[in-house]
Amino acid sequence: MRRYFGRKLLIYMLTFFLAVTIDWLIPRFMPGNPVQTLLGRADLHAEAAEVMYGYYTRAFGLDVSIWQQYLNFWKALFHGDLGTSVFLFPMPVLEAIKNAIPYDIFLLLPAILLSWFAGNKFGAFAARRKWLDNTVLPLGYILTATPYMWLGLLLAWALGIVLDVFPISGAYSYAMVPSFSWAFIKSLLTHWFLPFASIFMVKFGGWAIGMRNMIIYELEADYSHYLEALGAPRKLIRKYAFRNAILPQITGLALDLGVIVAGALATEIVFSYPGIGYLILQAIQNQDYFLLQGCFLFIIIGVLLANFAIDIAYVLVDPRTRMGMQGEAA
Amino acid sequence: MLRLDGLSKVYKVGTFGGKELHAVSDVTFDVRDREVVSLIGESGSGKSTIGKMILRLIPESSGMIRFNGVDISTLKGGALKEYYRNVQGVFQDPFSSYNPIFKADRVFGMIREEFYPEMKDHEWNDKIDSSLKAVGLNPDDVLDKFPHQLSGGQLQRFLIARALLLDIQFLVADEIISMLDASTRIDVLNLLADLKSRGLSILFITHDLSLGYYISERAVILYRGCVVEMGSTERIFDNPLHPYTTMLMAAVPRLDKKWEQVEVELKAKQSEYTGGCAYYERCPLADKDRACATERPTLIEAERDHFVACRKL
Amino acid sequence: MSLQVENLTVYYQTLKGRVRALEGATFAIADGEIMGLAGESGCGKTTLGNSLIRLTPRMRYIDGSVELDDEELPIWDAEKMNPFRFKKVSIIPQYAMSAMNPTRKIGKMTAELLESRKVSFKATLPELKRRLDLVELSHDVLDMYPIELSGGMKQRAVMVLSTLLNPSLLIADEITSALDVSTQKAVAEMLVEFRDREFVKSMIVITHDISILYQIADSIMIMYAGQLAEKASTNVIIHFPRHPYTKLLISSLPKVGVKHSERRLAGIPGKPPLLLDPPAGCRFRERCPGASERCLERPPFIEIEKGHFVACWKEFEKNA
Amino acid sequence: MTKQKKKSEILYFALRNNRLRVGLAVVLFFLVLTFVGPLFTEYSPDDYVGPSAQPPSPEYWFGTTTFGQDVFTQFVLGLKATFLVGVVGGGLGTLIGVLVGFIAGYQGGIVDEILNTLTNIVLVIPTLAILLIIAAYLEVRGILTESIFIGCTAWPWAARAIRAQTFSLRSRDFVDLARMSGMKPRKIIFTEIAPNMMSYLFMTFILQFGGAILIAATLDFIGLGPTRGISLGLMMNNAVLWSALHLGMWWWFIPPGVAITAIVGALYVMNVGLDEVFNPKLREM
Repeated sequence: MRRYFGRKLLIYMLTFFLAVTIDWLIPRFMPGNPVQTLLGRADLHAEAAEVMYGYYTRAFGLDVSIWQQYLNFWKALFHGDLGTSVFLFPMPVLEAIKNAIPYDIFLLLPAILLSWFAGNKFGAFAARRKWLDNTVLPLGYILTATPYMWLGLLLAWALGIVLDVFPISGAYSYAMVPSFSWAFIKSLLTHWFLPFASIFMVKFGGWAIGMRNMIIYELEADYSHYLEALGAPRKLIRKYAFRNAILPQITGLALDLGVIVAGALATEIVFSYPGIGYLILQAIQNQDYFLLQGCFLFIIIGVLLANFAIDIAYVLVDPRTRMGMQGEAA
Repeated sequence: MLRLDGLSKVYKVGTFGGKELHAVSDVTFDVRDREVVSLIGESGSGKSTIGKMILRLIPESSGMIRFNGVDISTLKGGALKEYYRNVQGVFQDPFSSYNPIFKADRVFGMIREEFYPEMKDHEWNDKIDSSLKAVGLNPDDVLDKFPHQLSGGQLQRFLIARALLLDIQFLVADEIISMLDASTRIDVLNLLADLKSRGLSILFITHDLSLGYYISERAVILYRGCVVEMGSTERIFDNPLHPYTTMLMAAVPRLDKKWEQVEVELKAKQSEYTGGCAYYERCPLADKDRACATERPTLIEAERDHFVACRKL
Repeated sequence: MSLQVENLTVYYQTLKGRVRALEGATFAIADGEIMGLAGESGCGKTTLGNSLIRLTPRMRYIDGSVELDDEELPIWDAEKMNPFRFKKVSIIPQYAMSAMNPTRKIGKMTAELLESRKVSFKATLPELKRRLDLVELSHDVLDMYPIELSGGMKQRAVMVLSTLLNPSLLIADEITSALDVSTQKAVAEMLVEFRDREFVKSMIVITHDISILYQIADSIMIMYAGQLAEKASTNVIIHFPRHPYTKLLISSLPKVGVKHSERRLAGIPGKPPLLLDPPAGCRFRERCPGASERCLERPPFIEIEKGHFVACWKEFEKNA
Repeated sequence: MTKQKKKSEILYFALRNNRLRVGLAVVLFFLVLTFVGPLFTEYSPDDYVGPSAQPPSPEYWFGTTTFGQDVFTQFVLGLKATFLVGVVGGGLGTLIGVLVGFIAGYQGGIVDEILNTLTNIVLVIPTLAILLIIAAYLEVRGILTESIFIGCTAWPWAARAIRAQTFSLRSRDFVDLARMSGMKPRKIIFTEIAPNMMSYLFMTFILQFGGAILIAATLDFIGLGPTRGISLGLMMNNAVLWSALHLGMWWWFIPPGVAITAIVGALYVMNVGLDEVFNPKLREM
C-alpha cells in the first residue's frame, strides 16, 4: 500500500516540478529581453518604468547564469515571492492571488461537487426509464458540448438582463462593505448563483451521461444477473450497480479537474467574478506577466492537490485496488 | 527433431517487478521424427508457455531449444523465417486466431506474401485446394467466408491446412480442441494422427488425459513448470508413479469407471511408491525428511522408456 | 413428483428474427434425483435451465407449464416468479467466478441478500457456517472480498450461497468446466453431498462433459438443436443408448485406454442446424444415418421403457 | 475483394443509425455554411458597414456590432477558423495520441512505462494554463499556431484509449499467427492491428476535434485568440468587452455560441452512433 502512494506522490512531484519548469522556461523562450518587452508594452510613465525595470532585472537576474536564475526562481517561489504585479503595482502577486482564492473556492467547490453528485444521481435514475433515457441523453450531450462561457452569457442575458432576477457582475453589490450582515450575505449569494449555475449545468450533463453508460454496464454485469436470479429486489441490485458505477466517476472527476478549472476561468470573466479567472483576464489586458505566472502556479498546485486527494479517496473506496496492491502475488 | 534442455521462463510480477514467477523451470524432453508427444498439465503448469517458446513468440529465460541440432534462439531474420517454414502452431481459441475484419482465407494470403511471392495464381489455388482436402474441408463452402461464418472445427482445420501449405516438419497444437464440441473434436484429433503419417511430428498440448492418451505415443506430465513424469503413454497411464499423476488419473471423470473404483485400483498398485518435489506440499506420500523438499529430483528410468522425477523411487 | 415440465417452449428475440432455442420440452424429475442435462453447445440446455428460474431480457416464453412440488411456477411473469426464486428454485450460474459483487464483503452481501428476501441473517448464520465447513471454506471468508478468493473457492462459496435456503430444485449450469481436474472432482462430489444432506431436493446439472454426469448423475437427458432427444438412467444412456444422436455422441468420446492406433473413433459429420429457421420434424434428420420420410414429422418424446424416453420414430417401430 | 463485403456491411448499418445521421447532418450544415457563407457577404469582418447595434434585418442578417460591423460576416469567417482549429488541433492531438498509444501498447516494458508516465503527467496538468502562458507571451498569434499548441496538449486522452486498445489486440492470437508467418513488427502493426482500430481512431479524432474547438473558444474568449482575423470565441469576447449584454444586443453573442454547441454536440452524438455501428456485438444481436 505504501509503495502505491509513494509511486503516486513521486508522479505528482514530478508533474509539479515539470509544470514549474515550463512556467519558468516560457518567458525565456520569447525572443528579445523579456523584461524590456514586458515593460515596453505596459504604458507606465518614465520613473515608474525605471523603478520597475531595475526591480525586474534583478528578479529575472538576467545578468546571472541561466542555472543560477533557475535556482533563484525556486528560492523565490518557496519564499512566496512571485514578484510584484505590474498593474496592481505596489501589491505583490501573492497578495493579489490571496484575495482571489476564496472566491474561487466558494464558486468552484460547490459547483464541482454538487454537479458531480446530482449528475450521477440523475444519470442513475435516467437509466431506469426509457423515456427519461431518450430525453437525458440528447440534453446531456448538448449541455456538455456547451462552452462554459456561452452558457454563462445566456444565463446572464436571460436571467440577468431580461428578467433582471439576478445581478450579473462582481461578487457582491459594489455599494456594500463586506460584513457579516444578512444583507451582505444575501447579495453575496445572489451574485454567486449565476456563475455557479452555468458551471453546474455544463458539468451536470457530463456526469449524467457518464453515469448512465456506467450503470447500464454494471446492470449487465454477472453479479447483477446472479442477484436477479436469486430474486433480489430491484432496489438492492440498483444499489450495488450504483456503488460500482460511481467508482470510475471518481477517477473521472480527478482527470476532469483541469478542464473544469479552465471553464471556471471563462465563466468568471463573463460575470467579472473576482476569482483567479478574472484576475488572469486583467493580467492579460495589462500585460502583467508575473501575475499571470503566479495564477498559473496556483492553478497547477490546486489541480495537483485535488488529484492526489481524489486518488487517495479512490483507493479507500474501491476494495479491488486495495486488494490488488496487497495481493501482489503471482 | 526437437530437443529442449533445461528450458526455463521467469516472469517479473508486482508493481516494480519485485517478485519472480517461475512459469517454467528446467524442462528437458525431446520429440523424435514422426512422433506425437502430448504435454499434459493443468492450467498454470506452463505448458502453453513452453509451446510459445518453441514457436519463438516469447524469449526463454534460460536453457536451450534445438531444432534439428540448431539452437533456435540464434535464428534471426531470414533464418527465423526458414524456421517457420518447418515449424508452425495452432492455438486454442479459433475465433481469436483470425483477424475479425478480414476473410478467413487471408491467413493463406499471408503465407503466400511471405513464402511464395512468385508462385502463380492457378498453381497457388491448386496448392490450397489440396491442403484443404487433406484436412477434410470442402474448398467451396469454406473459402471466401468471414471467420464468424465458420464453425470452430472448420476454423481449426483451416489453420492446420495453412500449416500444410508450408512443408512443415513440426506442429505445436496448443489445446486446439478444448473449445470444440465433442463430436467435431474427434475429427480434428484423427486429422492430427493422420498428419503423423505424412512425416510430421506434433507436440499436443492439453489438460485432458484421455485426449492425450488417445493420440500420443509419449506423454510429458507437467506440474507448476516442472516435468514430474515422462515416458510412453501406455506405461504412464497403466502404472502412474508420481503422486501428482496418480491424483490426476484418479480425478479425471471417465466413462468406464466410477471415481471410487479408480481410487481403489490406484491405491492397490502404488502403495509402495512415495515422495515428490515441487509437489512436496501437496504430496501425501512425501515423508518429512528435508530431502524431499530441498533437493530437486532428477528424471530416472524406472522401467524401459519410462522416466520419473521422484526421490522416493 | 418434484418437478413436472410440460411442452416448455422458449425462443430468443434477435435482430434477425426469433431463434427457436427450446421446442416443446416435456420431462419430470423425482425427489432426490440428480438429472444430468447434456448436449453440444447451442442445443438449448442453458436456455432450458435458465427459463426455469429467470428469463433473460431477450428470452420469450412461448408455451408450456412447469410444476414444482405440485405448485405452478409462473415462469412467464418475472414479478410473480420472484417469491419462488432462491427459496424454491435456485441456480449456480455458469459465470460463478464473477457472480459475487466485487466491491462487497461476501458476508455483508449474503446478509443483505437474505434480509432483502425477508430471511434473518442471524438465524441463518450458524447453518451458513456449518455449510462453509462442509465445503472446506474457513469462516473468515465472510469478511473477505471475492477478489481474495481462488477460482475453486469462489465456486464453492456461490454453491453454498445458492443452496442456503434449501431450494427444492437447484440448477447447476456448467459449474465444472472452468476448473482444474482436481477441483472439478471436489465440486462435483460436493453437489452429490448437498443432495444427500437434503440441502436440495432435486437437481439439474447442465454440462457438455458427459463423463462428469456418468460420475454423479442418476439420470441423463440429451438435447439436440433445441429438442429433447433422449432421457434415461445414467447406465442406460451410456451403455444402451437408443437415439441415433446419443449413440454417435457417446461413441465419439475418447475413453482413457482407447488408443487411436487400435480403435479409430468417429465424429458426427455435418453441423447442427441454425435455429433461426430450423428444419421441420426431427432436427437431427440431416445428420442421422437412419433418417426416413417419417422424420419429417416431429417424433414425440415417449417412454418406450420404464424411465427411458426417446424421440425417434425408428425406435418406436422397433418397440411396437 | 475481401474488404468490400465488410465495408458495405458497415455502411448498411451506418446509414440506418439515426444518431449518426442527425449528428452528420448538423456538422455538414455548418461545413457548407462555412464555404457558402462568404459568397453572400462582400464585407470583411472588421469593415464598418452600417449603423451600429442594428438588430437582425434583411439588410444585415445577423445585425451589426456596436461599431457597425456585420455580425454575419464575422460569424461565417469565425466558423472557418473554428473548423480549422478543429481539424488541425484535433488532427494533431489524434496523431500524437495514436503514435504514443501504439508504441506504448505494442512495445510494452520500459517504453510503455515511460510513455505512460508522460501521458499521465500531461493529463494531470491543466493544459489550458500552459496555453494561457504561451499565448500571452506571443506577440503575433495566428489560428495555425493556436491549433498546433492545442494539438500538442490535447493528445493524452487519445494516447490512453489507443494504448489500452493496442494492448488488448496485441495479445490476440492472430498477431502471433502473423509473427509466425514471418511478418515484420512494423508490417504487423499496420496491416493487422491498425485496420482493427480504424473505427476507434475515427471516433478518437471526432472527440479530439470537438475538444479542440471548445479549448480554442475558451482561449479566444479570454482574449488570447488570434491577433488577426476572427473566430467564434473572439466574437463572444468582443461582445462581452463591449457590454453587448447590457445593451441587449443578443444577436452578437448568441449565434457563435449556438454554432459551437451545435457542432460539438453533433460530434458527440455522432460518436455514440458510430460506437453502435462499429460495435459488432450490437450488430450481431
